Amino acid sequence: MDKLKEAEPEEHVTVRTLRERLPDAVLSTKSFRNEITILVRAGDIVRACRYLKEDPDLRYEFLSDLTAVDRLGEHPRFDLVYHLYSLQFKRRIRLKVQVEEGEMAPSVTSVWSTANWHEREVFDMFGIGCEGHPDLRRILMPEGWEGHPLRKDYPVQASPKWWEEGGKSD
Amino acid sequence: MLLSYLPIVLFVLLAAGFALATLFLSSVLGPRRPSKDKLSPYECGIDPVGSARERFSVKFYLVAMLFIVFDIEIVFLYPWAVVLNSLKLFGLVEMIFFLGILLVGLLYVWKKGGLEWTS
Amino acid sequence: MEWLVFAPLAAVALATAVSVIVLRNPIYCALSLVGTFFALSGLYLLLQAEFIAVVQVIIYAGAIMVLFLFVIMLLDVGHEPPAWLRRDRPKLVLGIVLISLLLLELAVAIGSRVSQGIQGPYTSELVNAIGNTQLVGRLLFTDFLIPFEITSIILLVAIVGAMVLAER
Amino acid sequence: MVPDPAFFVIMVAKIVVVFGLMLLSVAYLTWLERKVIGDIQVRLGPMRVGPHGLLQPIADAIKLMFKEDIVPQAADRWIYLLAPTLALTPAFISFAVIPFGDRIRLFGRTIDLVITDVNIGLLYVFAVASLGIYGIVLGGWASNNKYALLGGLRSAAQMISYELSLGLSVVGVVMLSESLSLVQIVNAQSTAWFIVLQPIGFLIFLICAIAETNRAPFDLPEAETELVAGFHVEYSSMKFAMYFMAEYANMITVAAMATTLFLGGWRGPFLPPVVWFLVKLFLLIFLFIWIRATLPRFRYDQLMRFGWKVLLPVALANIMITAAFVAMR
Amino acid sequence: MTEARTMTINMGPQHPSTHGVLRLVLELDGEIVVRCTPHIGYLHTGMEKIAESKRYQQVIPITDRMDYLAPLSNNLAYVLAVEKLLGIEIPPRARVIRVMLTELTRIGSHLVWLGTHAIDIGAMSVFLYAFREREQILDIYEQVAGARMMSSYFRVGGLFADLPEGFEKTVRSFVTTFPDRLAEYEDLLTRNPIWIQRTKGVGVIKPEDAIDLGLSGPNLRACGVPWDIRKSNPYSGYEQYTFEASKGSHGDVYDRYLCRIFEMRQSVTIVRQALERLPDGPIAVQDPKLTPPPKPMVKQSMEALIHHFLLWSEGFRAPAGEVYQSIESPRGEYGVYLVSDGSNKPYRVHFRTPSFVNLQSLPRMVEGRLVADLVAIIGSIDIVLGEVDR
Repeated sequence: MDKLKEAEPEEHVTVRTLRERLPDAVLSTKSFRNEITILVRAGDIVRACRYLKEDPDLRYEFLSDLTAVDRLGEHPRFDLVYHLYSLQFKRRIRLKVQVEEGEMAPSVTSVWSTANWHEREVFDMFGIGCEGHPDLRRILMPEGWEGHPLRKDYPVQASPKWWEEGGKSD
Repeated sequence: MLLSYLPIVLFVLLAAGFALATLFLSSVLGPRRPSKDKLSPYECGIDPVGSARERFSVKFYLVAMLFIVFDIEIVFLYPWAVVLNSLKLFGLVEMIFFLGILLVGLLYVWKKGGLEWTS
Repeated sequence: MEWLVFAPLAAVALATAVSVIVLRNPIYCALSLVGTFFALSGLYLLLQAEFIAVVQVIIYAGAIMVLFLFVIMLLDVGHEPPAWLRRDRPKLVLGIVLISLLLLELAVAIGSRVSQGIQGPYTSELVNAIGNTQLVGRLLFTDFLIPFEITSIILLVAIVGAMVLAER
Repeated sequence: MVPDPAFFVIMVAKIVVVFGLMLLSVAYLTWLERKVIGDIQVRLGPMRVGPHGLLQPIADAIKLMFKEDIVPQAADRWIYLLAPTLALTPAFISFAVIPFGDRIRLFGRTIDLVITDVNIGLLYVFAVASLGIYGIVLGGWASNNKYALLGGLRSAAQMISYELSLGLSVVGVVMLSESLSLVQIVNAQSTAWFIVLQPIGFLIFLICAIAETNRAPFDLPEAETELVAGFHVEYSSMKFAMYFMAEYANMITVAAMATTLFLGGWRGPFLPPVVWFLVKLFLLIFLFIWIRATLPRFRYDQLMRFGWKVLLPVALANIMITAAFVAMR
Repeated sequence: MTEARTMTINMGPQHPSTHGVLRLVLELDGEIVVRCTPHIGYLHTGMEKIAESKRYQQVIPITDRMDYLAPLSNNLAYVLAVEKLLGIEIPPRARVIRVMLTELTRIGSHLVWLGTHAIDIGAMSVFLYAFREREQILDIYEQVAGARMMSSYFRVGGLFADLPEGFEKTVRSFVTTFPDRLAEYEDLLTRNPIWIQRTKGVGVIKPEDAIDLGLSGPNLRACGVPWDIRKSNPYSGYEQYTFEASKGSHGDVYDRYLCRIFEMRQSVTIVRQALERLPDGPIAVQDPKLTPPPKPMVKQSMEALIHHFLLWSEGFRAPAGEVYQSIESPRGEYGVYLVSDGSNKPYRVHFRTPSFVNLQSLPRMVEGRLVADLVAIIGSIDIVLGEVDR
């Protein structure tokens, strides 16, 4: 099944420029199905994003998506995944940041307003806080909810304790 | 002359009586099963924040005050309209003065933005 | 015959007027005042003054009281009786004195039959023949022209005043 | 001078008949509106209760009668109860002075087809109309609900604003007929209907009439999509129905007024006067329904601006032009 | 006259014009919205969590229920993502059918938007007209999938079944009558002065703000940013069709309205082209590990039976890796982020739903405007709460 030719990630213009400009930020790169993933050092994500957004040759001005993946059992435990898009060059790029449980990730709300709700969702679902977020609170689950549903150790058939206690959403 | 108002009085009594009877009937016929949620004010399914009776935009007072002024003006227009045919040009000139002065007022409010409702 | 109409109207006028002062909830007071206006309107009708009667309803009940209601509703004036009624003795005394003077004046006026006034040229038969509104129009726009035009100035002042108040 | 007893009998008979017919028309106006709008929107409207849903209004009335009568806890109980009464009563009583036909001869007597003809009939109707605001404002306030309050206030501001132009729009008619009696006004239209002499007045009257009755495109007070149901959001059972009836009764009244003031009242060739009156009434009501099915809703500020900055000046200009013609004649 | 205080009022979740269970906490000064705070989550169903315990094929019906007005768009985005993960190409007939049906879906979704948007602004008849046409689209769904709304017609590797007899005729008759009907709606609205007053200059958003807020779809194009994924990063063979992306310039409610009307017309032309070129051939990849063998074969061939059994009990395994696939759904960029650990169930699925992102721009559009504008603006953003909350 897996016969497609993969692009060499290091040859991609985005990776080349980013490595040139922020050499410390890029930890590793990877390509799968011709999609480039760049693992960025957590502390550099805001810088990297701003650079990618503003560089005239890259112009990733659109943050398509921001989410997280729980890799329970690995360390660091969580991946934060950023999907960037360049309207001008019609290119997509995926950035990744890894954080350990209990750590905060830097917020990119200063770069894109749209990150606001995405980061709230990540916080709500995974319990990963974003440092510098203007309004970090739960978004989908009720305010008094315990636990973070999308963590792998959160049971699929969770006990509906919250409802039984007659909890009310604010 | 008073006699011609008698039917009006009767009509008013009939209408009001009907309204009160309806009120009474429905309160007698309808069931009564009050509950806390039923008796609380509707606010899209959420418990309301604060009271509904709070200070409100000053615009509403302005509308009401302007309304009084212009309502008085209109009331003056009716006796004038009824006799205009006999007053002839004299009446026309009189009313032009009267309305002219009030129009100045309207223009003043207009220019001052009193007739804008968004700001 | 006239008494049959007058007595209930006067009674209603008095009763509603009293309740304007007595009732605690300002909205009830305002509604009582509307009742008073209706009773007054009926009295005007009794005096063959149809036009005035209906204008009384349009202007007072239909316009001025709406403003009152707005103010009461929107400012949500408290339901408690105003403080002066409970504490401020001097004002209460002053009020009683003034009311007594007024009543005295009324009594003197009625006693000396001053209130009957002078019989004007327009008898009720004449008024009915010409038409009440027509007569008001004819007089207002000839004999009372100046007061009429002055009204417009007063109304203009009212508009400006309203605007200035609203702007503050 | 005491008139003969027959006078009282006729008077009471007229009152009862007119009131009964009003009630019936209000009920069936709801049916008519649903049917007409249904037809415009390629659907059937009520079909279940009786043939073509003809018994629907009756069923609705019975159902509403037996619904629970809720008074919200935070409401001001007495005013909450009083408000629908204050809305319904004025809606009905305007009809007392509207002539709905020529005089007829019955049992050897001449009967005027108007409940009573008073000298200030036109002003009486306006006075009554100016009271309609109480039911709405008080209902909105007494409910102690934010939506209701907003709806009630909007409604009040809208009604008083359009009342002005409504009052101004008919001054031309008064000038031409030299009377405030509605019977006289109809009589003055024996040669030409006032819609011919006062087309602008008619247009303004119609617009204001729609606004006064809170119908689309001026149905802001109840604007479902914004304020849920506006001032009557808390009302249930017959109290709700009373507001509903008031709206439809008002619709009939303003249509009757437009007919009387501008469309020659009951005047018309060939057909009996009463039929003419009803035909004109029906056409106007049909127009109201049609407009409701067609037009989007105004926004509050647009509506107020239109009332104060367009209708009011135009109505004043119309008066001055008419006055010039009358005075120069 | 003292300073007027603001009033806090809840709009929603039980409100006729918040398009579902959206709750807005409004701070009003008179009728002017001073602040608007959306509260979402009332329809949160945990779809992403559920998907982690479902086999790849089993996730498809879940996606239907996200944007329940455009179920096939959701299906498409998901199956494209899985196919990308597997690295397979589907046969041309399936691709054309997918395009045809997603474009019909777009029309259907826009029709619901048009109807509800119009009734929010008080034009009630348009609502019923639009639903009359949408009914025909639901009939088409029913023909192909048996279900009127939750069709789950697209499958990994192709389609659920081939087109039924008479399908082409139904679609052809729809695309011939629909443009005239659309013109009728436009007669009622496009040049209606009240409609224009209610929508022009309302809810304006600048292109740079729109990009910053992640707006996509007609909402973004109405600001003058001509980004249409069908054009910029074609999928399912969109590059072979001639059509235009909608474009506005003012970024107000009226332009968003025009954009969607324009898109409905373009969708009709795409459906026409798809009908013209519909090739014969299989409707799914011929790989028994991925797509079930035909039913008669299962009854005769042992091998087919085993494949069938395995597919239904175990599903298929996908190579470890991660992909992101986005499509131009009726509401904007609908993206599926799929992480595989090599098993038969997705390790993590994330749906980048356009409504969720677009809704975030609401406060910026309404603050300082009237409540009535708020209603018009919500309608114009065209959100589906099922998709916002997932």
